[in-house]
Amino acid sequence: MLRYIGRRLLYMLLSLFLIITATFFLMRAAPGGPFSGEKKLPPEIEKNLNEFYGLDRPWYEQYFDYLTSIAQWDFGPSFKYKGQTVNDLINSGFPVSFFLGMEALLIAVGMGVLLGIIAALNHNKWQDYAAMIFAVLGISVPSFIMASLLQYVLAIKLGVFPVARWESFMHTILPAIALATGPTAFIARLTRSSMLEVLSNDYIRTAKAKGLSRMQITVRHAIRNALLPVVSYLGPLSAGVITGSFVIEKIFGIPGLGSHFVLSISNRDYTVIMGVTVFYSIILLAAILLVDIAYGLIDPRIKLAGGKKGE
Amino acid sequence: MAQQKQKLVEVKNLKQYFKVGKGQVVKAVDDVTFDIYKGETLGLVGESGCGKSTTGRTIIGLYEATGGEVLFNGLSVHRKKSAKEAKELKRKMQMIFQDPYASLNPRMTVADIIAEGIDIHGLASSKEERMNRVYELLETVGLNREHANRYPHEFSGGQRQRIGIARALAVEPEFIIADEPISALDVSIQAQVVNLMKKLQREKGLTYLFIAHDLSMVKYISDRIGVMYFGKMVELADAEELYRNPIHPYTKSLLSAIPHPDPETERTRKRIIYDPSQHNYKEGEDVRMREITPGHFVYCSEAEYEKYKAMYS
Amino acid sequence: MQQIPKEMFQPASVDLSEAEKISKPSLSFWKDVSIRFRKNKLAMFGLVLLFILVFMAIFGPMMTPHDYRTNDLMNTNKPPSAEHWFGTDDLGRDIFARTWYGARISLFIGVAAALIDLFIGVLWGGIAAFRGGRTDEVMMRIADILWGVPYLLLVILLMVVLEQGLGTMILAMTITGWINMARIVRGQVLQLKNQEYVLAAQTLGASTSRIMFRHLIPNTMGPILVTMTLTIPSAIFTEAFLSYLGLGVPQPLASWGTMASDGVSALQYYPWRLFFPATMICLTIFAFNVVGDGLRDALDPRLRK
Amino acid sequence: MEKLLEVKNLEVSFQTYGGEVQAVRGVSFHVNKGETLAIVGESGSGKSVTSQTIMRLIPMPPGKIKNGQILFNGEDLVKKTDKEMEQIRGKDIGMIFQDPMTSLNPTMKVGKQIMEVLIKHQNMSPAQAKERAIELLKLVGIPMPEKRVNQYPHEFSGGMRQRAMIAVALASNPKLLIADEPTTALDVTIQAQILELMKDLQKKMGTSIIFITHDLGVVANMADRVAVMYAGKIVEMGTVDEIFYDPRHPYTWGLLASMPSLDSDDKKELAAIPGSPPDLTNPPKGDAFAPRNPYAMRIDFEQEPPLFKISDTHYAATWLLHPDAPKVEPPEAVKKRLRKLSSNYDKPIIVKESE
Amino acid sequence: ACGGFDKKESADDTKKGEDKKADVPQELHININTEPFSLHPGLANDSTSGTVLRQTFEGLTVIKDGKPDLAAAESYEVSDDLTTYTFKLRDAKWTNGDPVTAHDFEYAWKWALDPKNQSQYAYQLYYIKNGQAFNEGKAKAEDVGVKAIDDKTLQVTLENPTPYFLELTAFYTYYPVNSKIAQQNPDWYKNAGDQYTSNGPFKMVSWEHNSKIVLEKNENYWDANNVKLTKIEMVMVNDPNTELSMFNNGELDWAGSPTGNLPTDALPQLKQEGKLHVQPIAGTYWYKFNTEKAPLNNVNIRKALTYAIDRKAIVENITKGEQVPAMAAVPPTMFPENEKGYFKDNDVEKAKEHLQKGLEELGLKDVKDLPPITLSFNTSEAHAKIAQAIQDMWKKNLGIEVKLENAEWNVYIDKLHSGDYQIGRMGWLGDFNDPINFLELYRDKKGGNNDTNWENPKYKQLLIDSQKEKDSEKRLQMLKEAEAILMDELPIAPIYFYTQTWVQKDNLKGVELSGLGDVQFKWAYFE
Ligand SMILES: Nc1ncnc2c1ncn2[C@@H]1O[C@H](COP(=O)(O)OP(=O)(O)OP(=O)(O)O)[C@@H](O)[C@H]1O
Ligand SMILES: Nc1ncnc2c1ncn2[C@@H]1O[C@H](COP(=O)(O)OP(=O)(O)OP(=O)(O)O)[C@@H](O)[C@H]1O
Ligand SMILES: [Mg+2]
Ligand SMILES: [Mg+2]
Repeated sequence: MLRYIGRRLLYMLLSLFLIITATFFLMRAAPGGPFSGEKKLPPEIEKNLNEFYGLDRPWYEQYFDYLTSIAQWDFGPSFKYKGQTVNDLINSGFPVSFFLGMEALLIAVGMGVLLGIIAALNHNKWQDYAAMIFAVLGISVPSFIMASLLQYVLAIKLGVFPVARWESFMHTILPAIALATGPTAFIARLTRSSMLEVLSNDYIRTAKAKGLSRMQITVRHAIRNALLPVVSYLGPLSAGVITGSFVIEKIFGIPGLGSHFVLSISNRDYTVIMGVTVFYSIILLAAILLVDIAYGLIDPRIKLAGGKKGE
Repeated sequence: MAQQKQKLVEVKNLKQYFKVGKGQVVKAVDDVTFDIYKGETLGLVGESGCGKSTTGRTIIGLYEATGGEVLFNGLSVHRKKSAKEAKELKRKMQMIFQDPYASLNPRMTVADIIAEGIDIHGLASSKEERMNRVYELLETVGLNREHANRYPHEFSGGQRQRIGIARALAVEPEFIIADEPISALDVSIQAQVVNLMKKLQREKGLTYLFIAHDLSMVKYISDRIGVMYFGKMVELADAEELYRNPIHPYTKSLLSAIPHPDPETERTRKRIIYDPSQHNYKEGEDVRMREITPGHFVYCSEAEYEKYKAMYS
Repeated sequence: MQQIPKEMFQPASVDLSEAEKISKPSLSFWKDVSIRFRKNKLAMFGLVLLFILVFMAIFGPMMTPHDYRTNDLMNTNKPPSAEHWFGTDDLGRDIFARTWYGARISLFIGVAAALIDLFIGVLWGGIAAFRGGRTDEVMMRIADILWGVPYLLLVILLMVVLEQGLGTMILAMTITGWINMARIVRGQVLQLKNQEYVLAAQTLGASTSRIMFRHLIPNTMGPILVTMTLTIPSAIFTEAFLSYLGLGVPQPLASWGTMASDGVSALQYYPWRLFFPATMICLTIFAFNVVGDGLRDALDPRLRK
Repeated sequence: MEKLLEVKNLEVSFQTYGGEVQAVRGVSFHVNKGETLAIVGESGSGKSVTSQTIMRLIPMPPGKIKNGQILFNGEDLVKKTDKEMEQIRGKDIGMIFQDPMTSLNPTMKVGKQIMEVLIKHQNMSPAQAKERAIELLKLVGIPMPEKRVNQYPHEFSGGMRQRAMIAVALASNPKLLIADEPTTALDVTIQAQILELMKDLQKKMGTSIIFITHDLGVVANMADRVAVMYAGKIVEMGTVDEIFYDPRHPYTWGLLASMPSLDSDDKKELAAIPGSPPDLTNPPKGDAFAPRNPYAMRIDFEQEPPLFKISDTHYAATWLLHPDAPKVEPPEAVKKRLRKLSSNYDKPIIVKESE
Repeated sequence: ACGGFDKKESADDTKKGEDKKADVPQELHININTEPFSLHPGLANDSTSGTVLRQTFEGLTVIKDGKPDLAAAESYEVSDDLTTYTFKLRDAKWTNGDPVTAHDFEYAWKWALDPKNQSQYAYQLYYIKNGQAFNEGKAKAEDVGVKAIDDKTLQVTLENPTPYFLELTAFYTYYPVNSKIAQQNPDWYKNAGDQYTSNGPFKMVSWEHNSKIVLEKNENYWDANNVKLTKIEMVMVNDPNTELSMFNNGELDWAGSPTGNLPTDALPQLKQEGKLHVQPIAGTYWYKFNTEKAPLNNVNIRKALTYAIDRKAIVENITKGEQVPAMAAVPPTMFPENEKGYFKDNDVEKAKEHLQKGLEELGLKDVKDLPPITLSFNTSEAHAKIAQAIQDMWKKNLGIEVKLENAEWNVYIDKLHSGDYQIGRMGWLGDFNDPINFLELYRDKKGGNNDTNWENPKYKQLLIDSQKEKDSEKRLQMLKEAEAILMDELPIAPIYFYTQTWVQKDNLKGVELSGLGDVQFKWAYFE
């Protein structure tokens, strides 16, 4: 186990390195630069800026410099937000995104799994159809529409929640729901479908023969086996969700990390692009590792080592 | 008689260990050596969990052997081969699985399951021929033609097992490892299947490794029988010989436990209970298979060998 | 006691072939599936709905004298009326015409992207999981890397390298679109690959692809179909996103995704601009979902009603 | 003797798109307190369905109890709600399933699966339950049970899984134990051990057992009475001696004749019953066994045989027992066993068909 | 780490007690859209930063009623050659009590020009003698034409006569910096706190990055008596709908320009309700023609395209912010007569004539034979709408089928600057209140912001001469003449002149909006 994790961590480093490299070159290949604005800068100023930020040096020097500083968890200064370092941006944005993301994840997993189970247990009854309709709506209405709808109905028309901003717990509810809707719906669908699969297994019959109630059977025997696809989906999802969502942050004016993913790229704010990418990738890779470990925990037949069959 | 025969399968010092976490290892098959001759049936019996299935699966190459080797027609099963050779080997060796439920793909029709080998090895030239083969095989194993378009879950356990047998037979193998192929069948069908297997053996010169619990059936079908205990082969002899003169105490215990289909004898039958500690093997003692009488091998120490030798020959 | 004629007790010759006579017509797999599918009312409803949507995508634009692109700046943002059944947008264009014109693009994109994702994702995830070991490691890490590199950057680069258009857009969608599918399939296959029927196929000498396509993938159908039903709406909206960035279909071509994104900002003022495309998307997804479910059930011989 | 369970005219069928599978077609039998009833029969003859119906475990839909009563301690289980059944399942009636590979939850430790029953029905604390689970595993002959409780089913061999299943069923000392081929996956020594265990339990607790098996040796060892099933019906039923020493139904003859004998070195072909079982979606007219019956008479293809009573305890459903039927010789292997049993009536009596 | 939000202030605080007329809370809540790029006057290069800095800092002058007014400077003198300005500073203090001196100005300007510092707007100071040379590393700091004669006297020498220099000194790059603090602590500007000293009417008390900035009245400000607002809270919400909703909910006192945006779709309703405020600003939205790409190299084709646009329909039905149809390049805020322009809006007849002529010149028979034309714009709802409308107009009016192509901003600008386009959308917002700012864009073919590849020697000469002209009347005349050339050759098709639209609390008064779209809250108050 420990050795496995150790090996996976090595792979993670390798993946991270490749991501960094790919991003570095993609970023440099993209047209424009951090200083191109609506009004073109005089070339001499551009030259000064390039010199200041070291952009005039050969790419390999910049690349290796960059690798070294990333290794020290120093992403350098933002090119756009003068006076702020990328670490500052991440440090101030991440806690917000993390909080919101976790809230959304809790909603998504809790509600999604619950709905899926209810639907599966009442296969082809009204509960199933209701959950299904919810799921369809949730899947087909993307978060930006959901966010606007929630904001319009619950905040503007009914005034139950604040319209926007990040001030108190009440402020977090609408964005969390908007963020969670899609995943909730999808998790509900996944859970339902794999629950149906699991419920047709013989060991469910065994559990019934033990005299367990429906609840007990569901909780102890069915859910765990049905959760595998949900867990697969959860890995990348959680990485995406806890590092923030651009649209949700934009609509609700939330000072999270998500906006940097998009803005840094439109701004060609090189260091920020690299910083958030590295940060996101680490979280993503860690989440995927956790998922793989969770596979083994959920289904002991799946060997962590992923070794040869039958070994 | 067996000695003159050609060796089809040679199992040499086969070892199959499983890691079961926390550094623990299950020695499912521990240094087992035996040969299977062309055209014979070798029965394999033993306590459940003693490694019979594992032996079978390792021989056919489903598992990577931990140690030792398996030769089929002199060709190593586990070593690397060309794709064609490997495929051919696959066709010549087949397996009937212990578990009739898990071994059939729930989403394939019976026809497709049975025809899988035919398709893989291109044994039918037309759709029609394929289906005819399937029908033939279905009938061979005592099923109806109209079962061809049904799904496994619609069958009872015994019916499923026959589907598994038909699947194995479909590729016309030379060697079949039958892992408890009949334990889920009712007696009348068992007889059909066993008759069938014997008939196939007669007609096609098939060789079987027959793993089972039902000793009367094993005795009936096998030429030789190997008895396994805890990953080791403890006795190997001609079927008759084994039943008449069991030497190893475990074999004796095993034979004494066979229930007879006769209520009266059953009421009086006494079981011999095997206690592994009775051997009192010393640390480092050379315990291995030794030939007591011609063709009758027993797993024993030097001292036991002398004792057995004195008693039985 | 009932009287039975004596001759009835004559031994009857037993004809064994009699025992094997076919008692019901044998059905081919697809017939079988179609029977089961047709019995599922909801799924049939979904199918009909899909047909209507496709029909309207083809003929809808012809039902109105208005076309999808002609502006009428004097009649912008008009609510639904006899003249404009779904109202007009902020350039005075007929939303009805645009909706059905957009259906062509959105349905095409949704289905195409879903199919491509399905194809790549299932193969990728399936092979990785089935082969296991190093192959799995390498394949999944490649997926991780693609997932880790900022998507927007990839898109921007594509935009520089390639021409604007459908092909480019589908390419942009599939670069990372399949990864979700691959992950889900992989998880399932990991669970399935040690089933005895897989071992049985192996002993028969079945090739990896055979095991994948005949044994593993059919048994992963549930999650695959569910994932696909997610892929379709996400493709529809990714199209909007990509079009917005300049990779997709050029204006003034309509698509549901762009119409809906456009309509969101007018939600408080001209709700019909959001309502119609969004409803169509929902209907489509609903139809695909129930059809997908029906298909899954129909394909699963164990789930019979 | 007190009847613990009485099944009356049970009919169960499954709705499939291919038609209705009439898996159980009017089965009646009873089990007395403390006795063992063995059910043998063709595979697919409805043994498992019958036993699962007693526990109300057949999937509904597609399954359906079309008719009949299942009286357990005088109460009809068919009429009970699911909630009420929960109190009976696992507690009053324990069940061992046929298929150990899939009947255990692959993601739950074996120990836990046993403990569950104990916690539910015996109100044990988890610690107590664990201790008892270890005991039970030891009881069913699993070595090193302390270690095995913490393993998952896939780490067990087939036989060990089956034993774990048995441990689950025995956990709460049920009044009735339904064992659906509990020892098929076991080797004979373990089988013997388990059988002894079951008998022991029976002696101590007065448990009744319904024992489904193919192994006539096991039947001889375990059963007090035997029911022989074919195509969803009980074709012969009697005490163990009656079935082994005085079988009347040609199917029973076939069964007894098809076994190889341990004592002889005879390697000639086994006397298998030819043909295959009927398709239960469309059960044949008359006697379902007729097409495979070498003794079949014309009436067998026309009319279902009534049930004949040969002794107080011995019933068989075959036209061969009809006074008008010709005398036939059973197969050689059966003839060897035949004995005159004193309890037999002079002549078989027809009992009501619905019985 | 899980408490991502701050509980310091709850939204309820913003609710105002309307009934107590006597002491209306003088707290202003506005939205500034985004995080300012920098709150260092020398580093700031975006309008958000400008908005904040304009409240916290003060330059030598300030724009009031559209004219430069003395601010930090008490008085000034200009030399006869119009190149030397001598400012006398008034007694003013930094927020920490330090006096504001001429050295602070000198320090700040030189700092911004110093090539070692990453100032993007250093070119705003190129009017100063040797400013550009210093910035390019060709001159020393001492050579730069700004000098503190004493604590209160600042002498500035210019490169050329610059008629609008006083306007420039109100711009934030010309703001002073507390040299004492800045020299001690180079990071002084990164966060709010003791180190962040400013000299304007307000001081920054908190800066939550990406979230909000809070300003409070600066008691040390020389004109503090005239500052009524006690607090300005600036939130960063970058969504027009949200912004307006927050305004409607009472969470903001101002929504829309110049600090934020109003959703276009809301404008008609707001207008109807009489809530909408509109004011023209110095900016023009235009389409650039790449005059080297066929068929746009033909002036008649350009004319046809330009004349065939119904600008009135666009501003009324698409942009809806009472923008003014532009038939000229320089906004009416600078040339009031440009409201009418050089040609007729939507002159389809004339357009057709020119099209015909153009086709003949190109040797084509029919519009269909025209080489394909692509209209490019950067990704945005608004640009897309206008482009689609114009595409439709050209099709309807001229039968010319134009392809639309949009691209991400940087990709687009790259294409535009490299001439890889045919027609491209662009807009220009004045940097300072002078027509030259608009006209000099097209002076040189290779000028950084020309993009059209158009050059005209007469035009160029007029602009060069105008720079030396001391008589401002004459100078304007020359510029007008130049514009006429531009509007005859039409390397650009002007579409409309920008306006700014906003809604505000009715009782908010005294907000100073300049014609450049700058806002000054110094004099603002709630009634
Ligand atoms: N995949 C596996 N991982 C770990 N241990 C295993 C695995 N497969 C088998 N074993 C262990 O190996 C031993 C031998 O198992 P095997 O299945 O070969 O027994 P068997 O003789 O076939 O028993 P049975 O007659 O009950 O089928 C058992 O102790 C079992 O627990
Ligand atoms: N869920 C089901 N759907 C359709 N048919 C079923 C179902 N379950 C059982 N059957 C049918 O009912 C009949 C009786 O099956 P059952 O499992 O009781 O046989 P069995 O006597 O237990 O056989 P075996 O000894 O092989 O286990 C079989 O023909 C089977 O095909
Ligand atoms: Mg086995
Ligand atoms: Mg059964």
